[in-house]
Amino acid sequence: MSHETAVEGTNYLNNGYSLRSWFLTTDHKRIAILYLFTIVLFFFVGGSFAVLMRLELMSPQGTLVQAETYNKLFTMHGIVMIFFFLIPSIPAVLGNFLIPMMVGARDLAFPRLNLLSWYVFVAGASVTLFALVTGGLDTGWTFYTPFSTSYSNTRVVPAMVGIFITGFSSILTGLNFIVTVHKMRAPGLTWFRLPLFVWSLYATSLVMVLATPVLAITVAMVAFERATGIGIFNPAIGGDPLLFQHLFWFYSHPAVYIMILPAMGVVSEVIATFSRKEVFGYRFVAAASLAIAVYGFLVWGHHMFVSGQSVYAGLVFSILSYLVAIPSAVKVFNWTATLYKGQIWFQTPLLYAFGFIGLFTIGGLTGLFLAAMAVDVHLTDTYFIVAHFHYIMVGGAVMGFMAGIHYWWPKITGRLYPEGWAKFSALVLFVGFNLTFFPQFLLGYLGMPRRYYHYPPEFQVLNVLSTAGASILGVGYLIPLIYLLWSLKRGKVAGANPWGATTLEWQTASPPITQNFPTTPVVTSGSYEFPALEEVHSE
Amino acid sequence: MQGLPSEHIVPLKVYFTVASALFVLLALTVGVSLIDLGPFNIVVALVIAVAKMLLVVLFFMHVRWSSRLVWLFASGGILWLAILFALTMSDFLTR
Amino acid sequence: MSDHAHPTPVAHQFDDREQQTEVGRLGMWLFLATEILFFGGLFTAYLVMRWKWPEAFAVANSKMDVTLGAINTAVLLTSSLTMALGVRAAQLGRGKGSFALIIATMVFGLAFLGIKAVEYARKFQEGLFPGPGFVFEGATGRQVETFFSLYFMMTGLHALHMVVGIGILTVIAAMIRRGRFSPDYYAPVEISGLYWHFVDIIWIFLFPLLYLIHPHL
Amino acid sequence: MSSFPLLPDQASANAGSIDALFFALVGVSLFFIILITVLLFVFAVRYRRGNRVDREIRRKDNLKLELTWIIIPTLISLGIFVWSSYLYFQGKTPPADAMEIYVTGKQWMWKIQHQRGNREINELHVPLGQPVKLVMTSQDVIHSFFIPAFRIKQDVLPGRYTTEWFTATRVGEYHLFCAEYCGTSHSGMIGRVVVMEPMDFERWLATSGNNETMASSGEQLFRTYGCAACHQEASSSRGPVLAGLAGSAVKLQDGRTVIADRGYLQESINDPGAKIVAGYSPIMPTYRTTLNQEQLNQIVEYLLTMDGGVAATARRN
Ligand code: HEA
Ligand code: HEA
Ligand code: HEC
Ligand code: CUA
Ligand SMILES: [Cu+2]
Repeated sequence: MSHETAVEGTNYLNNGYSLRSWFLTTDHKRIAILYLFTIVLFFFVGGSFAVLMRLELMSPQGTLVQAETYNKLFTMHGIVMIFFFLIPSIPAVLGNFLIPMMVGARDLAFPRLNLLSWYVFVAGASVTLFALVTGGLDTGWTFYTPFSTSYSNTRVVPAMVGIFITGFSSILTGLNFIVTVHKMRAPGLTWFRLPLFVWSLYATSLVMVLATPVLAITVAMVAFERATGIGIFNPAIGGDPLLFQHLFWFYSHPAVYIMILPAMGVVSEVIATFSRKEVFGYRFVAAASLAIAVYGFLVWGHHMFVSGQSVYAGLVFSILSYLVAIPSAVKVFNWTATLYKGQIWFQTPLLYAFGFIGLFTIGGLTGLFLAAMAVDVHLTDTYFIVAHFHYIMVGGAVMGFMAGIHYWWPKITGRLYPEGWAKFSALVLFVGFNLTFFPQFLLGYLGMPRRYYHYPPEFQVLNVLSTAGASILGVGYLIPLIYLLWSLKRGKVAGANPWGATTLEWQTASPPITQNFPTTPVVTSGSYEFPALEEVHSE
Repeated sequence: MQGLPSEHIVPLKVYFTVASALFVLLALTVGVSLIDLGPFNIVVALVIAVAKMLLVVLFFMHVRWSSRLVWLFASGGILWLAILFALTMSDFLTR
Repeated sequence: MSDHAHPTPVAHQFDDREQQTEVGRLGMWLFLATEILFFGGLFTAYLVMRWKWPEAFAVANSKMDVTLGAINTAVLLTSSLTMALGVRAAQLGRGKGSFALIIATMVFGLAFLGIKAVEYARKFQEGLFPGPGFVFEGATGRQVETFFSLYFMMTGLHALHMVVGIGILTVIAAMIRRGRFSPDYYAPVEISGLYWHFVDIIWIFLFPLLYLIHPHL
Repeated sequence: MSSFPLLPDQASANAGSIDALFFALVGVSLFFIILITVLLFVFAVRYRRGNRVDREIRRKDNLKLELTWIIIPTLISLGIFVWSSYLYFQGKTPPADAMEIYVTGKQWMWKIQHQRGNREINELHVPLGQPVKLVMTSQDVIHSFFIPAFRIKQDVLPGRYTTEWFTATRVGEYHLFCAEYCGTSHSGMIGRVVVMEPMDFERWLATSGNNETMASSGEQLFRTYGCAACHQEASSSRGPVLAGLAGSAVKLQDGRTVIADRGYLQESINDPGAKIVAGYSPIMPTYRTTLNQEQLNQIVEYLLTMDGGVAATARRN
């Protein structure tokens, strides 16, 4: 059946060079590359908005841009970063590339749907971008009603349409992954032998599939209310604004786990490989992914503690928010314990993984501040929130993405990146990151509200520090862009398994052949069976 | 191979029985709506709707003869919908 | 198996036909789960609004045509029966029967849409259509308008699903005509059937919720 | 860059207890962050590749350990939850003698009405040591009334009243922010809270007022807009008697019973059809477009004070 004839040198990359061979491909690896280009583009677009915002915030009296422009900037920054960068980032790039290989399959269950999901993504992004350039959007990424439905003068309807469309790309990706993991595993690959990355993406996919449709219909309702004046969300025409918030957060809280779970999966792989040990408490870590995905649906009301939501509902959401933190804690502790008595090889991916653990822990623990209703009353809608989620999303998820890109770069491209530069930029990012966002915790506790275009002068010092940090951060993101591109031609040839990793994707060539494996692998043991100690290190 | 659950051929009689049951339930739900049961009208209407749904799902959609995974996926969507309803109403009902 | 059946090879990512069939079926079920939540947002809005304005909903209900609604429910239930029978015929390799039943299903589907169109037209004439000039007189007017907004969104989305369903069935019917299926391979027929039944189920809930609201809650 | 504070002013009775919880959370966080960071570094150095150390007894998992690090964080979390919920409910229940002040948010300003009739914009004068309850609503979109020095914040919604309360404990001027994004000048929807000695406050009330209390303005409106035409004291009137209504239980046509609080009164005027009183027909017109939010507040305030004595209450029942 499979083509044993696949000769040395034929791989998914050199299997056709025409545009058509890329844009009509159904090869999950090529689709992953298409996604990679798209989301990196959006990252820099979103990052540029952030840079403009930070520049504006250097002085208390807005000087650089108009208030309207500033409002559009943070809206577009939030939308682009969340919907067009972070949500698709690890799933659509690394997940697409790796899941079939990690389960020993030739492709995903629905290769054509996979390609469709990319086109849908591009279509949705284009419509949204169209809205952004032809007038912009100033509602904040949360689109709160009735501002968005009745008061904003910007391009709400097209933006909603764009996000509606994009949602389906997320749904298709999740659906594909779930069916693939259920039905396409190689012989012998039982659930508890799966790599933890697969577990966490499985959990992510559940969230994508079950939460995204609600966002889609909600933004559709916003668009309809705006276009036709029907009364669903605006109290002046018979609606209820909190209904919108419930529907929105029913999606958007679980969505934060769409963003973090894949990064957690990457970290599990990286920690195992670079300490040459199975992740400690494998079953607990795997189960924690599912627990996060499921509990994640029960806590959305913690975004509404001061919204006028019933105080009793608030009570329920508060305690459930504490429960959802526990599986994350389990993961952090198990990763740490994995290092114990390991053989730690300090390569860039591990450096990023350490960054992830530290920054995610800070971000997560500050989430506990916000889940405490009494404290949230003071903190909500201040820069403390901004700091909280950037610690998790930039410090956590983006660091996880960087860890993953570096870890699998040799697999994807067949080349190694320059280690020195990589470590250097990881350090720059770490420093720049903390300088950008730590001051925001202080600003938040001091009471500086978010989405403020100008602010009282006593907040200036901390804001200037934050802006300084952001420019370091910007440089930190440019360096990898340069050396990774450089490595495509000049990097050392990697070989099939440069890290001595044990999961299936490392058993095939780098870059992988089109059908992934010459013959379907047969699995006889868990994913992390490293050679016994003695072989590597005689005692 | 008859072993595959999906390959189950359902006897015609089953389909026609189910269809008749559906029509009876339809008549019933319209009929009951003409009687004033106070707050129970909506309850009865929903019970009948759920019964109709189960008939369609189990027989027309073959879930009765399908794999566990199909059961899981079919009930999963409904369970999550219940979460959406329950926690949203937990706010509105206790304000 | 009919002789003119084209052999349909198993797609390259699968090991055998059995795996391919089960994968397709699971994919559709998962998709239906997402559909439940897709409609679920509207149902939640309905739930909240009905809870807030029970009287307005009862007033609005008096504007609904129960007879047409009931007839439409019957039409749709019948289409579900013909669909199920169509799948059965395909399972048994009876191409002609299967074709006829799928066409019947589509006809019932179109009938449903036709009746729906009549209802929409009447609502339009009565000025119960959201948009400029949509004013319902009376003290509960604004809440009645909310009911009709929900009514049009819910039934509109449902009708859209019907249109998509009819489109899918057209393709399936054409494939049956070309003899693409056999007792070995009829998964597309079955999977389209799942979708059709699902759309039916949505209506099973829409009917009592939109047409049979009792004056007392 | 005159001042460079790191902590906000503490100027309300509750600020101290919120800060205490906040710093307890900081403590818990520091503990875990330091623990994790230290362990990461110690392990990374000690077990670095090539370092000859004992690597025997390598366990893949350990149920006891897992349970430990599940149970301890759970207990800590529950502790925080109980503590915080206690404070939260305290912060949600104003004392009965709290002085009520109406706040109306609108793009992009705060309008404030004191019961004694004084009005101000983007400024809130309050006396020291006296519990103050803000009764807030919005004329357009959602806003949020945020006073960092008091550690309070509450969204302000159109079509509804929400409340928050505080007791100021330090004389001075404090920031007032709109914390919910509300459009172009969201960051311009700011002002100041002035906490005064009670004596000074009295003087301020006396000099800045117009001698007309909110309730009396409301009464005037009640007459101007012809409410009395239907809501007369006579039992023959087309609408229910309103004296003594506030706070009572109203039986509705659909069988439900609701308490006539501020929200209900406002809704009855804005959306008379939403809840129909049992025994009456829905003939009352809406005043949504006729009355602006401040006038509405005044009428509601009038209805609240219109108790009409025992006789009126009896007539209602
Ligand atoms: C990837 C994104 C991500 C993730 C993973 C999280 C994770 C968490 N978030 Fe966060 N959050 C956001 C992104 C994210 N959040 C965003 C974007 C917003 C703002 C949206 C907006 O308004 O624009 C937000 C806002 C937000 C709020 C609302 C604040 C407000 O608006 O008033 C709350 C309130 O409870 C909250 C809580 C939490 C909690 C409890 C977790 C938990 O899951 C964290 C769990 C992790 C840990 C706890 C750390 C590891 C544990 C240990 C080291 C052991 C010690 C543990 C214990 C003692 C329990 N978040
Ligand atoms: C994945 C999500 C994600 C990511 C990665 C980021 C990344 C960053 N974000 Fe943001 N952010 C959000 C999600 C995200 N953000 C969301 C959801 C909001 C809320 C929006 C709302 O309120 O509606 C928000 C809001 C937000 C605010 C608050 C605005 C306000 O409330 O008024 C700020 C302010 O500092 C900010 C800053 C930054 C910075 C400095 C980065 C940096 O990490 C970015 C670094 C990247 C670059 C700098 C680009 C790359 C480099 C170049 C293009 C080279 C040129 C640049 C230089 C040399 C300097 N973000
Ligand atoms: C055309 C007659 C009419 C006018 C004018 C009128 N109302 Fe009413 N009002 C009614 C009727 C009838 C009811 C009872 C039915 C209902 O709840 O809608 C009512 C109910 C109320 C209620 C709820 C009473 C309860 O017992 O729960 C309030 C409060 C109220 N009106 C206030 C006002 C105010 C304030 C105005 C003027 C600004 C006003 N009404 C003008 C007819 C009127
Ligand atoms: Cu008002 Cu922000
Ligand atoms: Cu959340």
